[in-house]
Formats: sequence, C-alpha cells, structure tokens
Amino acid sequence: MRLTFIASEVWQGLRRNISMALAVVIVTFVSLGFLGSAALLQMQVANLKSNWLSKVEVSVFLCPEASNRANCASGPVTTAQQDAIQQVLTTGAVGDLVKQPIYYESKEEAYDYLVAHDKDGYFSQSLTADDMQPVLRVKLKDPEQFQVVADATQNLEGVDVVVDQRDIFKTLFLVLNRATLIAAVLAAVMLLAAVMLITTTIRLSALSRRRETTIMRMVGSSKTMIQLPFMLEGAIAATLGAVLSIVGLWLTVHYLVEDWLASQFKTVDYISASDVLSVAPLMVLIAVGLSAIASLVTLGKYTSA
Amino acid sequence: MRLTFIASEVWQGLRRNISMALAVVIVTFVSLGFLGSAALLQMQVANLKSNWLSKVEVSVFLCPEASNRANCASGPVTTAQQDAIQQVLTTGAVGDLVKQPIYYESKEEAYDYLVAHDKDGYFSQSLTADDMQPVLRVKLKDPEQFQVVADATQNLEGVDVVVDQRDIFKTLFLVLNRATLIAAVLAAVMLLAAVMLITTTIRLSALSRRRETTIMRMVGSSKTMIQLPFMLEGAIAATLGAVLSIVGLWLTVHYLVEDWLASQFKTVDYISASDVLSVAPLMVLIAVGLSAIASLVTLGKYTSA
Amino acid sequence: MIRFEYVTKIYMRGARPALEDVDVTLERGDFAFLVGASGSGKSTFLKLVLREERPTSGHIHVAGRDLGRLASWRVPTLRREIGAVFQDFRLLPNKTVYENVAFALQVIGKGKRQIENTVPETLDLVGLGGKEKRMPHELSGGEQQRVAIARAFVNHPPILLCDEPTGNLDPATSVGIMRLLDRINRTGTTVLMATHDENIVDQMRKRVIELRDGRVVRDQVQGVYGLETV
Amino acid sequence: MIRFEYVTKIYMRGARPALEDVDVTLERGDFAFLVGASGSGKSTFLKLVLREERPTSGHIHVAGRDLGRLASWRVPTLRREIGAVFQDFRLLPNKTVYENVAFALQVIGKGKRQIENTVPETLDLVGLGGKEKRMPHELSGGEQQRVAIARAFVNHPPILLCDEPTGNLDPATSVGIMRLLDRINRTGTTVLMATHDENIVDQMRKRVIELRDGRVVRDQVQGVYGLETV
Ligand SMILES: Nc1ncnc2c1ncn2[C@@H]1O[C@H](COP(=O)(O)OP(=O)(O)OP(=O)(O)O)[C@@H](O)[C@H]1O
Ligand SMILES: Nc1ncnc2c1ncn2[C@@H]1O[C@H](COP(=O)(O)OP(=O)(O)OP(=O)(O)O)[C@@H](O)[C@H]1O
Ligand SMILES: [Mg+2]
Ligand SMILES: [Mg+2]
Repeated sequence: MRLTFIASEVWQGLRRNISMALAVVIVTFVSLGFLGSAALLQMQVANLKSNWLSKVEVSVFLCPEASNRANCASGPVTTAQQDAIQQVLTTGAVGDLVKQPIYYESKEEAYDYLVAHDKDGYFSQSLTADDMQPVLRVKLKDPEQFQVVADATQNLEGVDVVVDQRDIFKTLFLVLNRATLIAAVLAAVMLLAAVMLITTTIRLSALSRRRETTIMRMVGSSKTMIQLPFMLEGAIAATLGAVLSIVGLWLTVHYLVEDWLASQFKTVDYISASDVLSVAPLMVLIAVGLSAIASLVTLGKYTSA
Repeated sequence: MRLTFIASEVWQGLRRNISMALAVVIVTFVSLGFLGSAALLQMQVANLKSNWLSKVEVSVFLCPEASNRANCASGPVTTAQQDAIQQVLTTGAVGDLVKQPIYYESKEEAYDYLVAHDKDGYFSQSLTADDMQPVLRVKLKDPEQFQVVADATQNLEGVDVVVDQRDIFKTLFLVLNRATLIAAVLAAVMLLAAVMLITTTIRLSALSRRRETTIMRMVGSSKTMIQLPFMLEGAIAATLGAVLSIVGLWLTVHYLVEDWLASQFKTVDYISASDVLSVAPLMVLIAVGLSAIASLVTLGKYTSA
Repeated sequence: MIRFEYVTKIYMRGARPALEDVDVTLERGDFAFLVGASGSGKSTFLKLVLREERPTSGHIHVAGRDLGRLASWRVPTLRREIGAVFQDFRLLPNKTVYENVAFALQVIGKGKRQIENTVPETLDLVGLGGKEKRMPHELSGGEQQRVAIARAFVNHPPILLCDEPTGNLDPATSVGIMRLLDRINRTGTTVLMATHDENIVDQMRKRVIELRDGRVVRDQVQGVYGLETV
Repeated sequence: MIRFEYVTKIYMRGARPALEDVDVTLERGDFAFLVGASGSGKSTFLKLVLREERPTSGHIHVAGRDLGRLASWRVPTLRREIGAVFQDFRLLPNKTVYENVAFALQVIGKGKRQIENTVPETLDLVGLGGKEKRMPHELSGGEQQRVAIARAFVNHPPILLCDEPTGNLDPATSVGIMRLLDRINRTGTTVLMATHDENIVDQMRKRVIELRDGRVVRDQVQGVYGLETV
C-alpha cells in the first residue's frame, strides 16, 4: 500500500514537471559525461605512461667508422673504450638505475633493422653496414632518471651522442593532461549546474504540490512519507542522467577508441569499454549523492513540519 | 517611471529565483560553449584545408644514378624522358589541372636540402648528391585531383615513383571533423536543456509572482507590461551565459591556441581570438532567440489575460 | 453601466449552467448586492463583467463596450474602468501600504507626478492616512481590505466590483467596510457586491439581486437578504 | 484535552503579542467557539494546538502531551490525534471525494483493508453517501466543506479544530455544517471552532471564548457572539 502510493506520487511529480525532470536528466548526463571523460582520459594517460615509459630507452650512440663529429675525432670506438662505457653503466650509482643487462646493438644489426624497415629502399641501397653506428640500448628502472645516465656517459671517450626518446612523448602527455584538466573543469561547472537544477526541480515539485504536503502535515504524515517522493524524483532523474552518460561513454569508447583509434594507431594500449564499466558505479553514486545533497538543502525549507 | 519599474521587477525576479537563474546561465554557457567550439573547429578545419592543401604537391621522383627498382631498370632518367614527362604535365587534360610552372628539383638541390635539414649529419656524411633523386614538384589547382596526375605519370619511362603528401593529412582531418561533430551534437543536446531550463525558469518566476500578475491583470495592465519582466529575466540570464561562453572561448583560443599550440607546432595557420569575436554576435543572437522561444511557449499559459 | 442580456454561462459541456438567462441592468451610480447560496453563480457574474470569462450565449455591455466584440488586446482598457475587491485581500506582502496602492498605477503606466498626487488622496479617502509606510502584516484585516479598496479605486474607475469583501472580517469591521463602500458609491461610482452576509444586506437596504442555481430569482430595490427563505 | 497555561505568542521581536497570557482548558467532549475581531489571535491559538507554531512563553498540553517537551519527530503522532478544517476547503482538485478522504489515511500508512472500511462509513456520517466518485468542482461549497470534515475526522481523532469553516458558505449551508459538527461532538470528540459568524454562535449556545488583541476577555458557557459589543 505505502509503496504503490509513494510510487504513484513520484510518477505524478515527474510527469507534472516533465520539462524540468528532462533538464535534470540532460544536465547530469552531460556533467557526468565530462567527469567520466576526465577519469577515462586520466586512465588513458596512465596506460600510455606505463606502456611507453617502460619501453623508453636511452640510446648511447658509439662512434662509427667515418665521422666528422668532434666527439669522434679520434676515430671509431675501440673495444677498450666500449668496455669503459659498459663499466660506467653497470656499476655504481648509474648501475643501480639501469636495468641489466644492457643491450648492445652492433652496426650490422642496425643495418639489418634499417633494411627491414626501409620499404622504399632509398637508404638501404646507398648505405652499407659501415655507415651505421653501434648503439648501447639502456633501459632505466625509473625513466625519469634519464639525465643522470646522460651526464655520466655523454663525455666518455668513444661516445658520439646520447639520445632519449622520452622527449617526443612529452608533448603528447601535455596535450592529454590538458584535455583531462579541461574535461574536469567543465565537469565541475556542470556538476554545479546539476546540483542547482536538482535543487530547483525538487523545489518546484514541492511548490506545485504544496496543497498535498500541507494536508499530509496536517493529518500527521511522517516526515519521511512527505519528503521521500521528492527525494526519489530527484534521485531518479539524476540516476537516469548518470545511466545515459555511462551508455554514451561506453558507446564512445567502444566505437571510437576500441574500433577506430585502435585500428589507426596500433602500437598503443587503449582504455577499453570495460574501463567505462569500472567508473560506472562511481558515476551513479555521484548522481545519487548530488540529488541527496540537493534534497537535504531544499526540503527542509519547503516541507518542514 | 515605467523603465525603472520594469527594471526593478526584473531584478526582483532574478534575485528570487537566483539558483534557477544561475542554472540557466551555466547551461547556456556550456551549450553555447560547445556550439562556439564546433564553429571554431570547423573554421580551423577550413583553415588547415586551404593552408595545407594549397601546399600539397605531387612529387614525381625520377630515376637516380643507381637504383635496383623495377621502374628504373633502364638506368637514370634521360633528358628525352624528362622532356616527355614535362610534356604530359604541361599539356592536355593533366596540364589544365596543374599549376604552371612545374618546379624541377635537381639531385644537387635535393642534397643541399638534406644537408641543411639533417642536423646530426647521419645521412649527409655518408650520402653524396648522386645518391639523391631529381624530383618534379607538381602543384595542383584542385588538390583532390591527385589520382589523375598520378595515373598519367606513374608508368612513364624514367619515373621512379609518384608520391602525394595529402594522404598524411587525411587522418588529421578525420579526427578534427569528428571532434566538430561531437561538439555539435553536445551543443544540440545542451541547447535543448537550455531551452527547457529557460522555460522552467520563466514558469517558476511567473508562478512565484502570480499574485503580482493577477493584480496587474485586474487593474488593466497591458499584456506587454505583464510579460516583459519575465521575458527580460530569461533573456538576461541567457545572454549572460552567452557572454560567459564567449569570454571562455576567447581565453581558450588566446592562451591555448594562439600562445601555446602556435608555439608548439609552428607550421600551421591557427584560428585567432578575433575569430571568436566573429562568432560572438551569432552566439548572443542564439541565446536571445532561445529565451524568446521559451517565453512565447511559456508565458501564454501563465500570465494570459 | 452594466447590462446583461439573456446571458448563459456553462463552464463545461454537459454541466449545469453556472448562469442561465440572466437579464440585469445596472445604471451609473447604482449600488447592488448580489446574493445567493454557494455555487449560485455570484462570482461567475462578476467574472463575466471583468471579461475573465466569456458568456456561452447572450450579450454583455460594460461601460459602453460590447464585451462580445471587444478584441482581447483591448481588455486592459476595459479593466481600467473597473475596480475589483476580493475576499482575500490580495495585497503584496513585501510592499508597504503606499507601494501596494501605487503599484496599480505603475503597472498601467501612470507618471510619477500623478502617482504622488493620487495615492495619498485615496489613502485618506479610505481612512488610512498616516499608515502609508506600514507593511500589510502590520495591519488588521479591516485595514488590509481598505488598502485593497484603495488600490481598486485609486484610478477612479466608474465601476467597483466586490466579491465577498467582508467574508474574512468580523461583524464590527465589516460595518466599517460597508460605510466606506457607501461613501465611494456616493461619489457616483457604480458598486456591485457579491455577499452572503445577511446582516449587512439587511442593514444597508440597497438593491438586492438574488441568484439561485444561476437564475435571477429576485431583483428588489431596498431588499433584505433572506426574503424568500424566511 | 487542551490546556493552555499562561501562553504568550510573539511572532516578531518587538511586535505586539498575537496571544498574551492565555490560560484556557478544554475537557474531553467540549464544544467551544473562539471568537474575536480579525487579528485577535484565533488562528494563532489553533496553530499552537497543532504545534505549527511554538509559544514564546507558557505551557501547552494537548491530548496528554506536553508540547514543549514533544520532540519534533513526534509531532506527526500528535497531529493524528487532531483533525483540522479550514475556511478554504483545501481539497485535492484532481482526486475524487473518496480519494480525498482516503488520502488522509494513505499518508499515515494505514492498510488498504482499513481504508476500504472507514472511508465510506465516514462519508455516510457527513451526508455524502453516494457522491464518492464526484470531483470537488462538481460539489457545492457546503458539500466540499463536508468532504474536508470527513477527511479531518476519518481517523476518528479525539480533537477537531475548525478555523472559520463557514467563512465561505452562505447562511443556510452554514447551518448544515454546524449540525454536522454538533453531531461529531456528540460522539465524544472535542470541537474547537474559530469564527466570526455571529448568527451561528448565537444559535448554537455553546461555550464561547472571546479574544481581543490576544487576550481572553470572556469565557462563557452557552454564550452569544457579541455580548460585550451589544
Ligand atoms: N472555472 C470553473 N470551471 C468549472 N466550473 C466552475 C468554475 N468556476 C465555477 N464553476 C462552477 O460554477 C458554479 C457557480 O460558481 P460560482 O463560483 O460563480 O458560485 P458563487 O456563487 O460565487 O459561490 P461561492 O459563494 O461559493 O463563492 C458552481 O457550480 C461551480 O462549481
Ligand atoms: N506568521 C506570522 N508572522 C507574523 N505575524 C503573524 C503571523 N501570523 C499572524 N500574525 C499576526 O498575529 C496576529 C494574530 O493573527 P491571527 O491570524 O491569529 O488572527 P485571527 O484572529 O485568526 O484573524 P482572522 O479573523 O483575520 O483570521 C495578527 O496581528 C497577525 O498580523
Ligand atoms: Mg464566489
Ligand atoms: Mg484566522
């Protein structure tokens, strides 16, 4: 009896303020959409970081056969020089930072790699193995420590140049981080709008049913019985918005990221639709929380005993 | 007298429904923000297209000194072959598509370019001018017509390979176009929310001042006098939202695009903050239009004589 | 001033008429009571005069206008010829006495000068001189109704309609309000008042129009309330 | 049943008290009129009984509860002991007569069985048997007030408060309502009714408590309305 009664009250309330309820649905939809996007972008950034940074290596290029560089004025790298460099990289403070063993890529291997990857053959047909440089590929335990390794090896005899790929990711991370920030700021602004909207919806609903609530108070209806329908209205509209934004994010990730982006740029680990499901409960929780706050703020004033 | 009176009515109305008015401001802010973003993105795409496509050239690589490619089995390109290729590119249907004159880049010029741009000198130290290929750089009147030029030259004697840079922009345009689409869809959804919100705000305002409007009707106030304050309230809130989103877009373009992006990737023509000002009047117009529609829909019912 | 010609009003198809074949004329300067049981159609009569409702059939003339032919954008000019007073006083709670009365002039676009002249004069007339700055909640019910009458009369309309103006007032206060309405009537204003307060009707000895189920069953000069019931 | 011990109510600091030093007791089964001019504090008295307002000083006991000590979450249980009827009938316009009365039981969580038993019984009591399916707008004012009384009484509260229940009704209809209240009083229900309808008070010859400016100036068994004024 009570349940069907409350349900019918809620239904009437929603129908009466349908445009308002829809506004709440849309605004929570968009605001939680932003919030979810921000979360997913941050997850993607974390993914990329762990993914790429673990692949990042410091390449110590050794002097080739013929070079007019200042570092290599004394000719190609000798075995003794090479051992000294290895020594620096495997012992002491630097040795602790570096993942052992260090991979040595000879000039022949470099040439094979070039031939394998140069489809048009522009270079491989005009270069020989002797044109290539031997390289020490150094992986770091903490990729941020690049500078220490570079400083330690830069000026050793037989070292041509020290190169770190990490630099090229910097811009990308910057862009992704800014996107996250923008999404988060928009999410905050929209959540504010959502709270105000839910507040107003509940208020409007309470105002348009003042007669009912006055009678309820007069005949001794409990506070819960009076306020529950309004709270449920707000919560239902907000939850609907949250569900919509979860569906929206799921579709976006499924079709845009998993299907399309992943087929375009294959080398990267992408967030998956299941990641959306992992943030989903949080989004619903936020929606319900918002409407609960809005209810508390509003209802005291409009339906108090 | 009338003006100050109407102004004070509007002010009271806004103050009384402050949270609602703020919600309208925020939602129009965000919705027009999306709309503006969509417009600006589309402008940026147009910019990029006109910018890059005009620079796009079809490069007809001619056979170099030594090559093991099938096309160049008969050795380096001869002057007669070269003239025949030029002939094809300057006359007939193909000639009409091509911007004259065609730029011929000799292998020496190609080598100079390589030396100038290869800072580390990895290649320039091991390559000579003879390793380079002479190229015909063909600019098109309509960059989309690449295939016609390619088909006409591909199989001519002395042509190694025909390359078009346009392909590499395709993905970029695809991404930008999708971003525009998403922004436009979000804008549409949010505009819907904005209309519903403005409707509800006006309705709420009319409800909360029913006593005033009843008295006004009874003492013979004109319809304009009764409805104007409500319409103005909606219009003011919407316009405020529009102004906020213009300011937001301006700041974004100024700091994010003009200052930061432009310093990162210099080669491209970006939209400028003044482009924001060119869409600004339209955005204000849309905001005012929305609130006018909302007023018409709502006010008939709530303040009719 | 007010002429009903065989006016019938049916709110909902199939429902009993709220007014049926009502044929009544009030001349300039008349004072008439509209009496009858609850639901007999008194308020409907007044709403038709104000053109809040339109008759289902019949013609209504008010202040020289044929309401059937009055374009809806001309309704405000009609209403400026009519003052209306209700049972609930309908004052604006956040405005002072002065502002409540001035409001009626502001919203029809009167100038500042005219408002500053007319409002105090009207407040004096209804006996509220010196209470201009009070808020409605600081007044007794009788005083609030006087403010409402001042607001209805400040524009000096030739017609004053009152729908149970003493319904919320105690007998002593009601007598004061009736004296005021009588005074206004003596300035030449036509007063039509719906009521079911028998004491007042009996005391005033004015014209009485009695409605029963929407029909005029009595129209008597110097009548009393319950003639047919007694 | 209702006991006021030197109760004073001041709404706003500095304002004149709405009630001052009121000391009144109503026993179980009493029938009393609360009379007085507009603003004399009648509604305030009833609001204090309902605990809609709290006294500035003094103690109030209602149905065995000390209202000063009643936790606010216990107020609903107090209100279930009190039926309240107002001048404006406060019916829900989109619910039938039956639903309007049933609503009062639904919202305090009564079961379906009980509602189906009690509502028709109460509608019979107030004389609306057979009109269960009408909508409020299809009823006369007197009938609407009967619905409101049925709603107030359907839970058989020991106390019935009425704030000018006949204020919107014509004299004949008012008499019917008074008969109904009298009948309810005879079932043992304490009835307290605020009014300024002198005819009714004079006819009923019940206890009369008169307020003037918030003070009890008369408390008379079998009184009439205007004793001191006459
Ligand atoms: N807006 C409306 N829609 C439908 N019916 C209405 C409307 N207004 C009034 N009625 C009906 O018209 C009839 C006459 O109502 P009216 O309000 O004119 O009576 P009244 O004499 O003023 O009564 P009271 O003394 O209660 O004010 C009643 O039966 C009422 O139900
Ligand atoms: N909520 C309130 N806030 C401030 N003052 C109030 C409030 N309610 C009533 N008053 C004041 O308290 C006094 C008594 O009011 P109350 O409503 O009790 O009178 P009443 O006897 O019921 O009058 P009426 O016959 O007009 O209904 C009045 O002066 C009134 O202005
Ligand atoms: Mg009426
Ligand atoms: Mg009262």
